[in-house]
Amino acid sequence: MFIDLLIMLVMAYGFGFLYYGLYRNISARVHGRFGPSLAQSFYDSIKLFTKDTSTDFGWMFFAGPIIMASGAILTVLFIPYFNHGERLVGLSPYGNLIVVLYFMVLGPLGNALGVGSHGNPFGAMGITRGLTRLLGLEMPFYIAVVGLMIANESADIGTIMANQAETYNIIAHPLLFIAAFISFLGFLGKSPFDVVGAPQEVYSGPAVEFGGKFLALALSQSAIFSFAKLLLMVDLFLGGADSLWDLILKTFVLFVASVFVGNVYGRFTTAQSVDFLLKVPTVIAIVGLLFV
Amino acid sequence: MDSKLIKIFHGPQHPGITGNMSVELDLLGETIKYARTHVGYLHRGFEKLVERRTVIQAFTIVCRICVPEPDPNEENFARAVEGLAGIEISERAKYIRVMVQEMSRLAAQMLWMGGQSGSIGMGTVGQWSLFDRDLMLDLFEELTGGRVYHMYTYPGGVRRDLPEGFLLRLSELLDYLEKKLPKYDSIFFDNATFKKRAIGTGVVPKEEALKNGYVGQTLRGCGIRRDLRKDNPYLVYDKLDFDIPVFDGGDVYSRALVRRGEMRESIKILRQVIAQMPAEGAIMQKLPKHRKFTLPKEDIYVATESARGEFGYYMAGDGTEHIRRMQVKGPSLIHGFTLLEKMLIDEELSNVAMIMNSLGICPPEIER
Amino acid sequence: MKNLQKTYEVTQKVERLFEVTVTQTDFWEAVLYISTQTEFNTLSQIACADWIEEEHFLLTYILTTDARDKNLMLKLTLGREYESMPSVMTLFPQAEVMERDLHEMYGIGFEGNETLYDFVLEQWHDLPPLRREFDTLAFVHEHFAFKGGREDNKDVKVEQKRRREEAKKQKALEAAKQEAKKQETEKQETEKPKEPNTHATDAEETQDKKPDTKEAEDGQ
Amino acid sequence: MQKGFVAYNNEQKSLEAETEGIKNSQTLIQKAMNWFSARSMFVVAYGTGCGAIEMPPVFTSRYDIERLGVVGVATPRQADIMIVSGYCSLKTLRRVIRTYEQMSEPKYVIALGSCTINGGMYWDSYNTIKKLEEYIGVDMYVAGCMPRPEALIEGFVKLQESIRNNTIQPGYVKYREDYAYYQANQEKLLGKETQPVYEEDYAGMNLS
Amino acid sequence: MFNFEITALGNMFFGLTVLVFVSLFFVPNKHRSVTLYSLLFASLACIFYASDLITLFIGWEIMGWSSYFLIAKTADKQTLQKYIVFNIGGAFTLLGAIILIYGACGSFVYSELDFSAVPSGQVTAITILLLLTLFVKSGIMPFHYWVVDSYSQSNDLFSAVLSAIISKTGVFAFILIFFQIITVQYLQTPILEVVAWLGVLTSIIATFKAINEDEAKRLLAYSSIAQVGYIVTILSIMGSLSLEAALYHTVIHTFVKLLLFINVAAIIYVSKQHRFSTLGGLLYKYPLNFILLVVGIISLAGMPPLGGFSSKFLIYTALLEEHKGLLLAAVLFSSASAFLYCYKLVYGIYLGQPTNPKTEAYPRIPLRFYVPQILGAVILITLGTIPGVIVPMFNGILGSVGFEPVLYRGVFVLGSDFASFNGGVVIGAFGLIFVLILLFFVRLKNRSVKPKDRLDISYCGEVPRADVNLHYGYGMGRELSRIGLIKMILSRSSHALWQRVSTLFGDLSGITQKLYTLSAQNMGLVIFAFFTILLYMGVK
Repeated sequence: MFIDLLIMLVMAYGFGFLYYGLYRNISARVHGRFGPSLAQSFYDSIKLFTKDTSTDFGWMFFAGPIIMASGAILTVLFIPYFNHGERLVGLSPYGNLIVVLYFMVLGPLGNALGVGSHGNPFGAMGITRGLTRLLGLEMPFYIAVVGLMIANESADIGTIMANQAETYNIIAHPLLFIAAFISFLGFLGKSPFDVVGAPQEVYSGPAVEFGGKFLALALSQSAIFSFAKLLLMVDLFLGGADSLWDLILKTFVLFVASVFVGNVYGRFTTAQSVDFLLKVPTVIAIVGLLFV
Repeated sequence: MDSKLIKIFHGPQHPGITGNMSVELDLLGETIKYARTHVGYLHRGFEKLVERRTVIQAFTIVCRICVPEPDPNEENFARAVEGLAGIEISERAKYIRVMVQEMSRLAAQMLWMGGQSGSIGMGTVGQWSLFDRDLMLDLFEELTGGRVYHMYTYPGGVRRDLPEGFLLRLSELLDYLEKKLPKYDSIFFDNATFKKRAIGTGVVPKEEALKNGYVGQTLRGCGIRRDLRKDNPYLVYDKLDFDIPVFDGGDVYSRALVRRGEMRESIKILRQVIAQMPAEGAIMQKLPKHRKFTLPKEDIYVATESARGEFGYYMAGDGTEHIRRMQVKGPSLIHGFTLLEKMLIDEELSNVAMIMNSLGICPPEIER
Repeated sequence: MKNLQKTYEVTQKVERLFEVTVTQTDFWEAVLYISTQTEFNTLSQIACADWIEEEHFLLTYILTTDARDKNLMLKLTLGREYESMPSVMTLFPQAEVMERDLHEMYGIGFEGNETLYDFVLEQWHDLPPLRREFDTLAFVHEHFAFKGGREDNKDVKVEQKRRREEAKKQKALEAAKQEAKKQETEKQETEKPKEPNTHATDAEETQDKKPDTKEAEDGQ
Repeated sequence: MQKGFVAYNNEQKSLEAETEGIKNSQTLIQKAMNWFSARSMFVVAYGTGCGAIEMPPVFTSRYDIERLGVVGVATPRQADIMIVSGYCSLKTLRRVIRTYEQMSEPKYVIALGSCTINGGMYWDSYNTIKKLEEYIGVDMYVAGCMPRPEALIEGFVKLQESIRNNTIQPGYVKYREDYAYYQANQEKLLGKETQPVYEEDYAGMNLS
Repeated sequence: MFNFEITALGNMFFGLTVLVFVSLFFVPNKHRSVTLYSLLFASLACIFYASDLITLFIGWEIMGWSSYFLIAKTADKQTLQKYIVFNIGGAFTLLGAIILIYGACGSFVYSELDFSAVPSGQVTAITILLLLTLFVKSGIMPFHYWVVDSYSQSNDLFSAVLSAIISKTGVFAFILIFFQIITVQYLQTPILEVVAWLGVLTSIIATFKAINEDEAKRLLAYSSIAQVGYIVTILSIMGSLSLEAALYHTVIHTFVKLLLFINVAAIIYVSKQHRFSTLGGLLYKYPLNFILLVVGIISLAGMPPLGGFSSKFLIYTALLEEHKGLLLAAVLFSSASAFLYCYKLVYGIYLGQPTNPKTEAYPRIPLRFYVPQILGAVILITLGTIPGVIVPMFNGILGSVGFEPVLYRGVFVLGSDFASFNGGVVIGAFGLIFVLILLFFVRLKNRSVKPKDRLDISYCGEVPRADVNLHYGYGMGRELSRIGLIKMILSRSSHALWQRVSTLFGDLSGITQKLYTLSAQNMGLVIFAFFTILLYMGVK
């Protein structure tokens, strides 16, 4: 059982950084330049881990990133990787979709305590922006997930994947997929909604005091977290993955779509992004809910 | 103390600031209740240094006043010295000077586009526009020997003649830019997020715009047709026909459209300059004893239209070879203080970087 | 333009640049009149030149029209002993910052402008820097130190002068020696006075031995 | 002391021998660590002087320094490298010192242009410092009155090389070891409290 | 007349009351009013164990009066006026409902009440009157006018009692009457639908009002209105799992509010400040208080490892089983925005920079404040790890009310076959991973350096001065009013509604005042008309 968990974790870490490296390369090619090597974000995290010193504002600041990382790792472990359910199922039999959705919020809230404790007003502003944006992001995503749960008569991800054997949910519930994809963009922090750590506006928000090892942990947890969200979207709407290659293909397709949207559009302000999220995708999700 | 406002700095070390200056903000939540601009981080005491230098020594230092766009400084300095000493420069030198001015305006607009789109998180536009600006800087390097600081416009004409086939390469670059500008429209000017963010933010009230002495895009952005090249023409601008793009709306979006129009106008002017440039004519009017060139005991005020507005020079000579006084007034002095501190009240914190970019505030002009 | 010429005598300096000189006493109602009655109603710049020989500041208010095509230079002279004058902030809001700049650079007081705090310099306890009596070179040598090991690259002119004198002295020495040898051969005296080697003329002196001569310093 | 070319040659040879000694005395892990920290560098977003106008072309598509793993970050805590681009006025020097002290070790400083070496074009200005190394530890000088983008990239490559070989003593170690010398210089110039301080000469509007 | 009966439902609510009162006994309290508290305790016991309507009404009245006197010690006149008007109104509607029930079924004792013969019009009248009472007591939206002021202005100890126990009497009465007495089949479903949506609207509006609050106790008052709103919504679903969810959430909410109110009381006791804009930066001065508050807000927000999540999880599964998608969407909306005011509570008091410089001068918190907090925290953590432990008790209540019990699969698992989760694995995995990363972090050779002083933060190159306010407590959540939908929600204020109602009552009393000052014979005429109506009612 523990070997399964370990493999899942290592795969999430590896794929997360690979995709982040790919993101930097693809957006570099869109900009018209050769981006860094694929493993660049891996080098960044190793360098940050092995720095000599990093400023520490007290035990709560020390615990903040750790809670954030454990939140991200828990999210990954509770999502089954494959839909045939024998290997790499992780802890999903003990939890269900609602538990996973709440784990996605546990990490940022834990980090909020750490960021609040060092007293930098930019950190507090970044956290408030994160929580306000979360308000807008959660509505469409949760309504879409509620629709799926009601349609499949169960909240267990395994059964939802099993029910998609012949038609994927993306075809069965297209409206729910659209709403979920828009807020999925926000969860990944892509451009229209990346208001949380906007360097030009809030001096890089929550990560303002993260030095050396804290920044390293923040980067690696965000890699794991983004892979977990990709995986969740694949499991819910693209019928889960049959084999490792199928997993890579599906997550990559979703990932590339979010990258291109991120590269073209600028950034909304917090109020505009939540306003948009509460209007367009939420209405689509509610209409989709009625058709379930 | 039970103050509900928190004080933050949009400070010198900040990715969202245009140059090395800082704006001190009092915030209620993320709404700005009080703003105060701090400058002085780039003060080198130009005017003190110029008083110790002769004309040719001051010439090398003058172009280093404003970094994104050095050419209006050189043009002002040259015309001020020529005005004081009563030197008349040849027709060909005037055309070359107009060409240099318009090329530097194009480069400055493209740099602005990078800054403006960067302030709202659009990475791609900044990369493309700075690439095109670099092509223009290559032409400058070929003409003057320096990428950004050209030290080319010298009192009495220009320092060197055009290299072989320079005008041909310039027109090729203009064709390339003409093909590229529609691409910028689709990714930046008509971009949905830019429109949603830019329309209605940072509005300049039209009635007090002229009275408070605003210049450049700020005026043309709120529907007042003012351009020094047309109103107070210098060099050969009266012989060239170009129009001035004006949009009323007074907000960040109309100022962006004004700049978009100006890029097309600059290309049109450069085309006419290439066509009408006289083939021969002395490009350099030799100054008498130029190393010890003495200025008469007089003062003069000259101004040119830079990419951000009217750039004014007051210069006074005192009969010796040293310049008695040279005072620089850039457009950002008024935009950065009276306009910015009033406009940021009740504005959102996330729009500060965008507004400062759209006003084109460049701190070295303010504190020299 | 016409009612301006009626009240004040206007000289045309350059095409589209006019000039009016006023005394300090009737400066305020001149500005008031020009900015309200005539077409020059916007202030573009306040320039100030320090004429230390004639013991006064020459203040120039550069006003411009709404059409931005003509400029008027309103000149007035002000004493150099930190005098103050009325602030035009009420007429032109943008003057507040320009006056703050002049106050810091020249020490001119402006009544009616409370925000005359430091504009560009931070914790500056010296003379206002743009006044002519403030010597920037002395300030630099007092506060900053240049990179060592460059003492020998004195000012080129000074160095050439010194070398020429050396050569002349050398020639004079040679001539004196020939002279002495000639006299010596003529008189065939026995003992010969030995000249002391007074001055090491080897160009390549090492730095620390060389005394810090005064003339090398202010040659800059 | 031999004169001329021979002296120069011997001195160079002894230097190289010395670095050779240091290079192969490092353990394998330390070598790997240095290799990683050379591969990825975070530059703090602070354009102190006129050289900052040459940073955008370097960081964007024409000269693209991201190929070498160099990325701009917002705060000094996250950064490894600070670029002091050109002259540095007294007011900026206070902020530069504070930013430098807030960066986490190992931190490096790249000083652009001749203004940071010996005063450059503003040698007689009352408000700019003449030698940057008196106030903070500097690792790499890039010459040029505003060095070209290629020169800036060359500076980065040379810095990466020296980090990888870990031969010369980095600036932050010098800064940490004889901090009294730097502190004395700073105090001589900037007065007792060298931290930037802004007085409120006016009644700041406080809507409480 | 006064006959009592021990029921499973009564036992549970009385157990909660005992726990709360015992733990609050230890808290130092300036207003030692033992008589009023014992009177209140007796009235609560009388309500929970009453077996007929009259004793229930008597207990209800005594509870109303005793809490009125307890609030009167510290509240101002206007709050007291609001409190007494609403509570008397609630009591009168209860009296009216009891009279109608007696008219319909001829008896007061619960067991003898049989509504099969009663015409549906009368049943709806009874239900509406009873719903009014329960809305007033639990603070559902239009009737919450008195709740926030009386919670925040009563002394700190009593506001904990108010929010933990007295708001639960509404829930108890709802279960007692609608589940036990008027069983499901006689109730009209549209009324329940309206009750459900009213409960959700209450929680949404109360949540956004809470985010805008600057006072800690008012924020907690709004948050308790929101949480009770959830309970009323889930109760109106009338299913077995939904009843269990409601009971679970009642237990969790009692202990969360006990923990939070006493925590804030400790801070107010020590620092004499109760606004976020004057508090802040007390983290390293009162670390134990901070950790307890964090446990409180994690369960208030319903985050996985702790108890709050179990009740939230049951609420969601109950709504999912009944296929009420839209209702669940609204509940999700309000619980998503609950994170903001939870973070504001912890940030405003403990995190951030201290606003007033003399935080060192604050004395130590007396140990007796920690007794109720530790009790609450222990219960929340145990309900987080072994959520299923109190399910058999709930099944007992379900049986007594006539519903079939919910699936019980051991102590660790909670939830129905639709969706269930294992609390032990969740908190175990979280703890294990946390410890593993902590070990990895400590083993790193990366030396952690302490900042020079409190102001050594990266502040764009500048130095914040000591007397500059850097505490974001007041400003947090101010930006929400820029969002269209939330601005519309926040602009609704019940103040205007109740002004109009009070003016209406004003002119009504004007008419009646004219009525009484009539001449003699008109007065006789009126009395005669009154008796005829009463006789007609009685006869029919």
